[in-house]
Amino acid sequence: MSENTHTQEHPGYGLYIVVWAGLVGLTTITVALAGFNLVGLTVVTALAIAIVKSLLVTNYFMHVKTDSAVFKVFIFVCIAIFLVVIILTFFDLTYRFPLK
Amino acid sequence: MKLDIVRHTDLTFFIIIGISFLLLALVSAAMFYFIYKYSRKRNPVATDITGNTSLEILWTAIPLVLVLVMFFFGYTGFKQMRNAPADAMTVKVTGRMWAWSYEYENGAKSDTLYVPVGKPVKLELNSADVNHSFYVPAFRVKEDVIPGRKNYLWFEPTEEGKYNVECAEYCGLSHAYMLSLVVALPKERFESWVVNAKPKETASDSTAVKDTLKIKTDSLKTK
Amino acid sequence: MDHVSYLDYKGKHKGLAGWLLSTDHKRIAILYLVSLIVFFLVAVTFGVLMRLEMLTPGRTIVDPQTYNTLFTLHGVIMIFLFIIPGIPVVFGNFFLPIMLGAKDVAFPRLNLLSWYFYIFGAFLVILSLFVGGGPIDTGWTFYVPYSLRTQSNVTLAVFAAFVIGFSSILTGLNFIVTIHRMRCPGMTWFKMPLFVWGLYSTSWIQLLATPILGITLLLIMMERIFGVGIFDPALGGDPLLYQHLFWIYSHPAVYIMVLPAMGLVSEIIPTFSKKDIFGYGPIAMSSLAIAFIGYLVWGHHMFSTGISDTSRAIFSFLTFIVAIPSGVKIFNWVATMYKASIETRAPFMFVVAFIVIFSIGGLTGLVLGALNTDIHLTDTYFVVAHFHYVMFGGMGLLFFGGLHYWFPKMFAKMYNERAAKWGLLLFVIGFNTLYFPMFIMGYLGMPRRYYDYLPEYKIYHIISTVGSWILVTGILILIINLIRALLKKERYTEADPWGGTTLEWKVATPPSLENFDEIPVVEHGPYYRENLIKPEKSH
Amino acid sequence: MNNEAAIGHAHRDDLGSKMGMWLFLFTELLLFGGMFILYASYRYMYPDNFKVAAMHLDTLIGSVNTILLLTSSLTVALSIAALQRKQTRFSVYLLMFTIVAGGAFLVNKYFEWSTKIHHGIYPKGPEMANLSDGEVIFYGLYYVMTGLHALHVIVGLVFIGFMIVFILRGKQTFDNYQKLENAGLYWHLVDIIWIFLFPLFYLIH
Ligand code: HEA
Ligand code: HEA
Ligand code: CUA
Ligand SMILES: [Cu+2]
Repeated sequence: MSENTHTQEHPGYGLYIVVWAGLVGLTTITVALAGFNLVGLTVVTALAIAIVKSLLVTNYFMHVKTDSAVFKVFIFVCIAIFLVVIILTFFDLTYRFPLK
Repeated sequence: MKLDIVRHTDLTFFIIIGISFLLLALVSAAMFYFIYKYSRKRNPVATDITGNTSLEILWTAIPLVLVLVMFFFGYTGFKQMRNAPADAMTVKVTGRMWAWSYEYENGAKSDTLYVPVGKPVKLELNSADVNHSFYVPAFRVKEDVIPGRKNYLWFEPTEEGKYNVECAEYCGLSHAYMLSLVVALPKERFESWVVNAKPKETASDSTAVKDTLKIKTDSLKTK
Repeated sequence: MDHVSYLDYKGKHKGLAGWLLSTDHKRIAILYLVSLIVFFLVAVTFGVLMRLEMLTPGRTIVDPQTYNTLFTLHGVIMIFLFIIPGIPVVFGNFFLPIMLGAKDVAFPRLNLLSWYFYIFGAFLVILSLFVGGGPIDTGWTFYVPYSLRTQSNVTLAVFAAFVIGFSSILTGLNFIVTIHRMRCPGMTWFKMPLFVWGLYSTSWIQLLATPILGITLLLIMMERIFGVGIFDPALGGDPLLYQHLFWIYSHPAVYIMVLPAMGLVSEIIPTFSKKDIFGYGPIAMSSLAIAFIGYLVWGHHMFSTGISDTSRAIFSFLTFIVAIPSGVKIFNWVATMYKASIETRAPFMFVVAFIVIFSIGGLTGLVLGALNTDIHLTDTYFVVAHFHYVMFGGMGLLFFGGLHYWFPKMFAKMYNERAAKWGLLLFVIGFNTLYFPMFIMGYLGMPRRYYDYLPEYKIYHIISTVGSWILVTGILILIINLIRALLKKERYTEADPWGGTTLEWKVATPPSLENFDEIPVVEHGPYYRENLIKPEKSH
Repeated sequence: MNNEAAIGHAHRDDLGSKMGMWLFLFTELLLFGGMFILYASYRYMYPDNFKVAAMHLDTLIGSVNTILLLTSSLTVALSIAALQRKQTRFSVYLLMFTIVAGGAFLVNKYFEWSTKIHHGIYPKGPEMANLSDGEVIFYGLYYVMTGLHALHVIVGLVFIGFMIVFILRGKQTFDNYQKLENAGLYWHLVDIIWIFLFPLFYLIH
């Protein structure tokens, strides 16, 4: 099995720097957007940008993109459980404190 | 057919217990029969059976149906518990370590809950300190009393009498003594009581509570 | 060839240090076993004291404050120090690598570290009894705001639970990696013994649920020490959010307790039925199903707390769904006995008792899962009865069952089987006398965590207390029987006393330090036997 | 399909080691996850209070800190690449940069907290009584979450410090760098958590 011997292509410096530039760019955008009043969408856009950023970090800096598929499954399970838990919690909150 | 809360709860209880009992009997009977029939002595060589898909489906599907029945009864009974009739009389209940107090619509207060027979009563539950839980076993109702929240419950006494109120959420040293009574009076007697009741605690009733519950107040003092 | 058994191995360290510093999974398992039994006996003694107090109304032996600390410590020690680590740390540690055909777990040093976390946590629990405001009196659930207001030493006790949680996480992590990476050649996922599947599911819960408890407890500490506003209603917090977070962990935790026990049942039944298990796939998959659906039902502990009606209905529904895979297991186990060739040896009898008692516990869980009945029964002795049936009669019983199953392998000593069966019988009788009346009391409205009670419950309390004495007798017989076996001079070296098929029966008794001289190669499923009668083709 | 990892104690199992690290990261993620649940719930309950409270956090410091962490993540990733190419010195310099950036993050954090504390905004602080319920909770969460995050930054820096030592001593090399990779994973996780903390605390308007 080659899993052990790190034979995968070593990612180049260039790719990392491009990803970093993307991350910094997204940070700028999210800070800039915060200045506008996007009514209800502020949280949504901020979170969407944060998710894109974290995807960049996990996929490239943390090599999930090129790593063994089992990590993708693990991450999926972990995130799925977290999401389900938060959704179920909100079934309580949204009905307990209905929005006016 | 309209069941009241008590009957509805008991019906649900016995349906679930009934189904459970059957399942338990079935499982145990099968197991003990197999242990007897297929003992080493009677059946020296086992048969190589490793599974059966239709059986698996069967014993997933049948319990599924059974639990849906259970859920249904639980849910409809619960709906009833949560929808107080519009004409219910409201009483404000306050729980504190370790006593209950009641305030009626006209401002009268007491430490025993007087209610008229045959009229739905809605209780608004407030806590002055930590979590408590207002529980009247005879009426099968209970709701926690949480500081900062306004919980409620309702019930309808159908018979005259005295019913225990217990605190069912652990609240410290004298949790076990956070007791009180619901006294269901005929309508007229209740009306005259509530009109005459002073907007102050009526002391005489609290001794009545202690008597009825036969609580040794001494044991309270053993700190 | 060095065939030094793990018991005789003389390594760098001698005597006690050879145990306390060894990273051998088998020695760590024994460390855990000893510590678990000590804490179990402590907590069980608290239980017996509580029963004595409840023998008569009013004061019997202790005052209310002591009673409150008794049930809290009873719960905390039982849950965090006995039943959650329980089967994984003892039997998992000992047998998981052997069953996978490996020489050790993936991270042996981490394994030892988790034991030290465990002991450190236990030490903190004990410390919390003597320093600060005295023993904790909140119940094992630490509900706010009471846990923020009480003078007792909640901060330290909660920190102790946090540390023990860490130990639990590390064990789970270790097992997952071991199962993924250390299977011997030929051992595909569906050739793993079912005990391994149980451990695998449990490990995921330990890993993904424990941190939530960790942070919740940490926040309680922050609130108590620094006065940070998080849950405290006086500072705008919501006590129900605390309960959400607590049960997001603590419900899955009940499956941490029971899944390994269920795995063990799936080992013991085929061994004594002398045949392959019925429904390997469904049993393995139902473990995963229980683990994952188990995350979605925590709200059933909060039906009366004032969470929204919609969410109560959803949680009730999901609670019923999670009962199905448990049923699937029970049915498959019983079906395994069909056309089997059953030897009713002692470990098998534990399983028989388990199936009945656990079913009673689980089925009464359904009563609690339905909304209107739970409103009536929550926080009464009905719940106390339910969870003792599933925890003590489920996992607790199987802990002893596992001990009897694997005892000869672990210690190379054989106990007296007759005595074990008698002990078990007393256990079962005592158990039901102790806990069955609690169902009735609960239905009649006896609240839990009550120091005192109204006269109408008296008779049930008396029966229950008497039951606790029978139960004590039963457990004492079991324990003394095992201790006597341990003290025997001659070794028992039969590799396979019961006719088991999994790998641990193929290695020497007691296992050598390295488990295997040569890594085995697996060809068949874990319970495969030759020479069975082939089933007739159904039409 | 089976794993030669099982074959001996001594055998190195890099994938297993990485898997252990990832599993550990999940527990960290859920530790913060618990707090994110609380944050979401309270923000839902007190939307206006949260807005008011967030106004008082300095977006500039937050943004600078974000850039610092992102850049330090980059250098960790680069340092692994450098080690793979046997550019040991370069790899060490990159890690040193990471430590400097992480340190700068902490210094910023220190100033941010101390101005808040100076204004009496801290648990039991003199200003707290004048704040609304939601603001009190906001600051409670703010202190706990950023505090715990800062703790993770410190731990991450210690790990990376060790890696520098390991590389210099030749214990982490171009064909044996799993420890460095694991330390890197940890550091990236710290970064990811900050990626979420930042908009949630600093960018509510
Ligand atoms: C080992 C631990 C364990 C296990 C396995 C379970 C299993 C279950 N539990 Fe239990 N429970 C606890 C430990 C456990 N519980 C504890 C400790 C508490 C109290 C905590 C506290 O407050 O201190 C508690 C409390 C508790 C409550 C809250 C009570 C309250 O406080 O109001 C509820 C409510 O739904 C519940 C339900 C269930 C259900 C539905 C199952 C199911 O998983 C059971 C499934 C099993 C079966 C159903 C039996 C076998 C099946 C068959 C024989 C055939 C199939 C039949 C059908 C599906 C119809 N439990
Ligand atoms: C696995 C978990 C487990 C186990 C095994 C037990 C075992 C027992 N429990 Fe348990 N119990 C809990 C978990 C458990 N309990 C939990 C989680 C709670 C909730 C706590 C809370 O509300 O916060 C609880 C609550 C609880 C209550 C409710 C308290 C209340 O609400 O007021 C009661 C009351 O009777 C009780 C009794 C007992 C008894 C008598 C035993 C048995 O121990 C009885 C059997 C006795 C023995 C088996 C004795 C064996 C041997 C010896 C005594 C030898 C001693 C020798 C030496 C020390 C040398 N328990
Ligand atoms: Cu009030 Cu218990
Ligand atoms: Cu539960």
